[in-house]
Amino acid sequence: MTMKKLLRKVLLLDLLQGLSLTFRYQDPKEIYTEQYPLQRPEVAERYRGAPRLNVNPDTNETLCIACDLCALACPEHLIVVTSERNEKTRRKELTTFTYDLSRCMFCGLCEDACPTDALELTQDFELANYTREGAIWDRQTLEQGPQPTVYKK
Amino acid sequence: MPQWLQSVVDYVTKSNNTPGWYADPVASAIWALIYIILIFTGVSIAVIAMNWLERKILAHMQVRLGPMRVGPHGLLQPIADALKLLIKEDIMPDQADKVVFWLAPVTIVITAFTVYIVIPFGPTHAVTDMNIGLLFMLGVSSIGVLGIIMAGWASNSHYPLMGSLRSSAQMVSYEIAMGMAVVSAVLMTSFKGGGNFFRQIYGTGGASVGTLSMIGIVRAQEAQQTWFLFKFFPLGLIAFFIFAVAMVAETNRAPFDLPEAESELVAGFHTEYSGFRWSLFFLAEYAAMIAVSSIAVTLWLGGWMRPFASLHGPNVEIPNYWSGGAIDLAFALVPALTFFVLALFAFIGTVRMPKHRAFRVQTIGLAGFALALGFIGLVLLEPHVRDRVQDIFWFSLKVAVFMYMYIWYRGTFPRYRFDQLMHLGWKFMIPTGIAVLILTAALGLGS
Amino acid sequence: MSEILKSEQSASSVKHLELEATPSPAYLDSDELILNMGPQHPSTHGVLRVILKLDGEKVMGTECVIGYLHRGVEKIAEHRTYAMFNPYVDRMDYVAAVSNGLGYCEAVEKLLNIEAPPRAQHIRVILAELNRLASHMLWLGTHALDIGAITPLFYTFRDREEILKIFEKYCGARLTTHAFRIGGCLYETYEGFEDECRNFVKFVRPKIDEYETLLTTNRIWVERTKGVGYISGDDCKAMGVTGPVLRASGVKWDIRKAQPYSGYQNFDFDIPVGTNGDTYDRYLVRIAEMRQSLRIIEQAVEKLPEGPVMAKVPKVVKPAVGEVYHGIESPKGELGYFIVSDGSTQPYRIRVRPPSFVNLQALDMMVRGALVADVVAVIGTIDIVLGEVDR
Amino acid sequence: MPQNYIPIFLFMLVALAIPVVTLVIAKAVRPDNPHATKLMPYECGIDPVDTARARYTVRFYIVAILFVVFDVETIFLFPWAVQFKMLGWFGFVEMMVFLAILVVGYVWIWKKGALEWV
Repeated sequence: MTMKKLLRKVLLLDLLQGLSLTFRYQDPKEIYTEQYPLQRPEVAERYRGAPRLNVNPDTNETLCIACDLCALACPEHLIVVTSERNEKTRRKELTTFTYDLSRCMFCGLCEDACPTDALELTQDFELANYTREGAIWDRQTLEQGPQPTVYKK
Repeated sequence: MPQWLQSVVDYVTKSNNTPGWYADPVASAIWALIYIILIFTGVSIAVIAMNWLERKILAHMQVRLGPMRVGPHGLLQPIADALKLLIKEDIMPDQADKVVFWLAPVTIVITAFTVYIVIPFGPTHAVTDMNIGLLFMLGVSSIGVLGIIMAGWASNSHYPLMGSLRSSAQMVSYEIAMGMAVVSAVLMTSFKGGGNFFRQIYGTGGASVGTLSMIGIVRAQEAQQTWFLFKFFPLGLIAFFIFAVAMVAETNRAPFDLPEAESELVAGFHTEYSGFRWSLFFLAEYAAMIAVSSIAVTLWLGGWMRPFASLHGPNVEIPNYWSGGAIDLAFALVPALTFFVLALFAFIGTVRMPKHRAFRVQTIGLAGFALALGFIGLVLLEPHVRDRVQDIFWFSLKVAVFMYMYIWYRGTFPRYRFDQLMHLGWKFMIPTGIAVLILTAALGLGS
Repeated sequence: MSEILKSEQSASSVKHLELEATPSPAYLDSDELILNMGPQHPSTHGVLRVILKLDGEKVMGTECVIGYLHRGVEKIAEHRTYAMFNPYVDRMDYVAAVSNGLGYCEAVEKLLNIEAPPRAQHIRVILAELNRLASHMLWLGTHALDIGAITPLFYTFRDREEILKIFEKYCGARLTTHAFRIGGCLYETYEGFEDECRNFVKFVRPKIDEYETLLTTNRIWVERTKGVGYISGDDCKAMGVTGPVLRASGVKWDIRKAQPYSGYQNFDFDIPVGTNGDTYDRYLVRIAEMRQSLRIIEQAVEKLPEGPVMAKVPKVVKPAVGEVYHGIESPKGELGYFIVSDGSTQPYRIRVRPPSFVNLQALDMMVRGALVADVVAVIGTIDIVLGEVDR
Repeated sequence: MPQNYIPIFLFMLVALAIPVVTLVIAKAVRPDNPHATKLMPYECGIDPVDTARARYTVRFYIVAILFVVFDVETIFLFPWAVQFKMLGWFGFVEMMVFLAILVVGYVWIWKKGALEWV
């Protein structure tokens, strides 16, 4: 046992083992890097990214019923919903919806709270902005959803 | 025709194996100047290439890609970085000693380059052949410590000071071990087979003597028909091992990169340096790496000699092209083939580039690079060029292996602690060095 | 105890550094150097500031200055409902967010006197163990980087990525997962979850061997870590040090075994224990723990029961007046939540017992008399996350 | 061969010119916006407590002294190594005596603890 250890030490086997490992990893097949804008990562279905305010695709009407539950659920109080009572239908109608992404921690509590699935955290993850104001999304931006530049291979 | 011009013409046309051009001072100066220019451009290109290769190889070892954006496969990244450093603001700390702070990188660059004076890239490819070349090399390379001390002291800041003190202690400690190994090599030059040759060149008379001339050391290996690495096996190997370890420590590279251990000392002695002043340290570090590797190649790996230099093989006659041993012919084709293989790799890379107009310039660039490599390979097939340049090729190849080892170590090993490094230097390397020296001398007496 | 631990320890004869630095003889006297290590330092793992008193390279004393990342998490809790505070705990130990969430949810469940259904408990165990692996992998990579080996970092991050992918698929986030809710899990497992976990276990076993190839027997690694940062088991107990640091000092204490929670009593696993209490043993203990975690994951995936993933929890979480302490074994040690309820929807007070913060106390004891390079190694080996230290 | 030394001066001139010229070029093209905090010594973002010009641990000086001793000894070895064959047994024995004295000194400093660091 001690002889084996001595031999290992003299023949630098411990070092050679490590060296051979790093040598083998030079194979280009092992490369793990993704070349991001060209190679886009596949984001999971449940990914919580940029928020979107869903609209009914047929009528283009918002699904939001202005119940304010998302604003109540938000730990950071970053959602502001204002509504107006429509006298004809006697229902509350959404007027503005502000979502401050700069404070959002993407916990998904608003999404869980929404009774109509109007507010949704989508798979878009490119949220960079040149200004702080740009991170505050209004109703229109939220309904459009984020529009990241798409690079092609 | 004046004598110096004649010697120049002789030098170009004949691949004579004696450094005859020393005879004339003017010719000597002219050739020295040409080699100076060649060395500076060559070393600069080598440093740039090393920079790129280090990032790429290290990246591949670490399952990454490395630079990919500037130029095809990041080929132009070092140049982009150099430009960036050139236009970067240079900050000299308030409390720094201005003159010393300015002088430190200059000193380091000068010492790192001056070593190249004595390095023989081929039997005639050297700036000069000094009879005390090895001593000169040791002397100059120890001045590098001074630059580091200056940098650390002038910064007037804690981390650089600690880095420079560590660095100097480390470098001087390993210099002793290095010196022991070098003395063993010098001893070997005077052994069997070495004598006759030096009588021819230097006319030292009857007894066989050793030499400190770098060209002479390779000549001795030629004459003894062995690389000193294999001399008195395993004595030569152990001496080489000591030198190889000391060499890594001398250049402050992993696993002995304590002076600039970024996890402890942030950046060591060049913490306060920025901009182009910093890049001079970088340049010096890589130049020094290449320099000590060249010395290792000269001392232990037979310098410009190709592998199996003593074997020539059966005679072959090819009209107008080449005649001589078959093995010689085979090895003479290696330089060209190497470049063809490199060109092939570059070409495959070109084919595999993404087909997108954003990549058009890069693709064309890579194709051009492949063509250039192929062209160099073609030129190397030409017998006259080949005969004049293949020494340099073999030398560079051996140095390249060392460069790869540097990167490889960096990618694999953890870093020594300072006291362990000193222990290794003082308590293992120096005694082993002395023992090897004594054994070599004892064995040499018999030979 | 794993094989590797046994073989390595029996042969080791570690000369421990003296704990109290002896002052140098007068003729070796030099000025005491005060060196700031951090907050902007590559290897203080965030914004820790360590003031070092040095004699040459020798450390005469240290002082940790913390608070550069203080966000007042405990105070925030007093103004959030129980459910709303849940995502915040992920941001304390952000490399082990799942464990933080697990501890918090279980503490609140204890306060509410409910228990998560078995399926939820199993999912929690799987994710928590995956998270332990992720945390240890990150620790290993950065620790090796501190000691100068740059390559393991990339291997561990590559393999950690597979864990994060599972997290992302399960709950939609990679790091600050917010995976669990009070009363169970919000999400049912996705299709192929079990297979992915099994494949992951198969994938990562040889990878752990690879890390060991690079480090365990490497002479430089052994020299750098053996006998460095020694702390005895008794000192650990006195300091309240928990987790792998405690276990490496020979104290067999793991809350998963000692006070089982979330159904850990149903799984068969060992507690790796070291003997020397030095950096090398802590490294071996964590490596062995990674292997044990894989065992637990395998068992949990095989035994994953059917059923609901959410217990009956009132829509508005409003615990009765009272207080509760619940500690779990996070990758770094005992992570405890002490919650005081005044009967309203918001906690009256939450106090977190973070393992990193408590373990960091032992830094001074571990590095006295050592060298600067050891400070870095020891900070790495304690495995602190500044988000948790400062909260 | 004095003419072999001419290239050294040429070489060192070029070696001096390279850093100096590049530094001058860099000075011409780079921006220069000094600021008091920029010009402070780096100490991880904290104002340095004391000067870096303090007395430093003596161990480094010990290494320096030992280096001088051993390096001079190496220098003695060089001419001996070159003339090794000519000196023969006489030279070998002479050098062994020299080395023996050195080794005795080496063992002494080892035992004395001058090579210890902590």
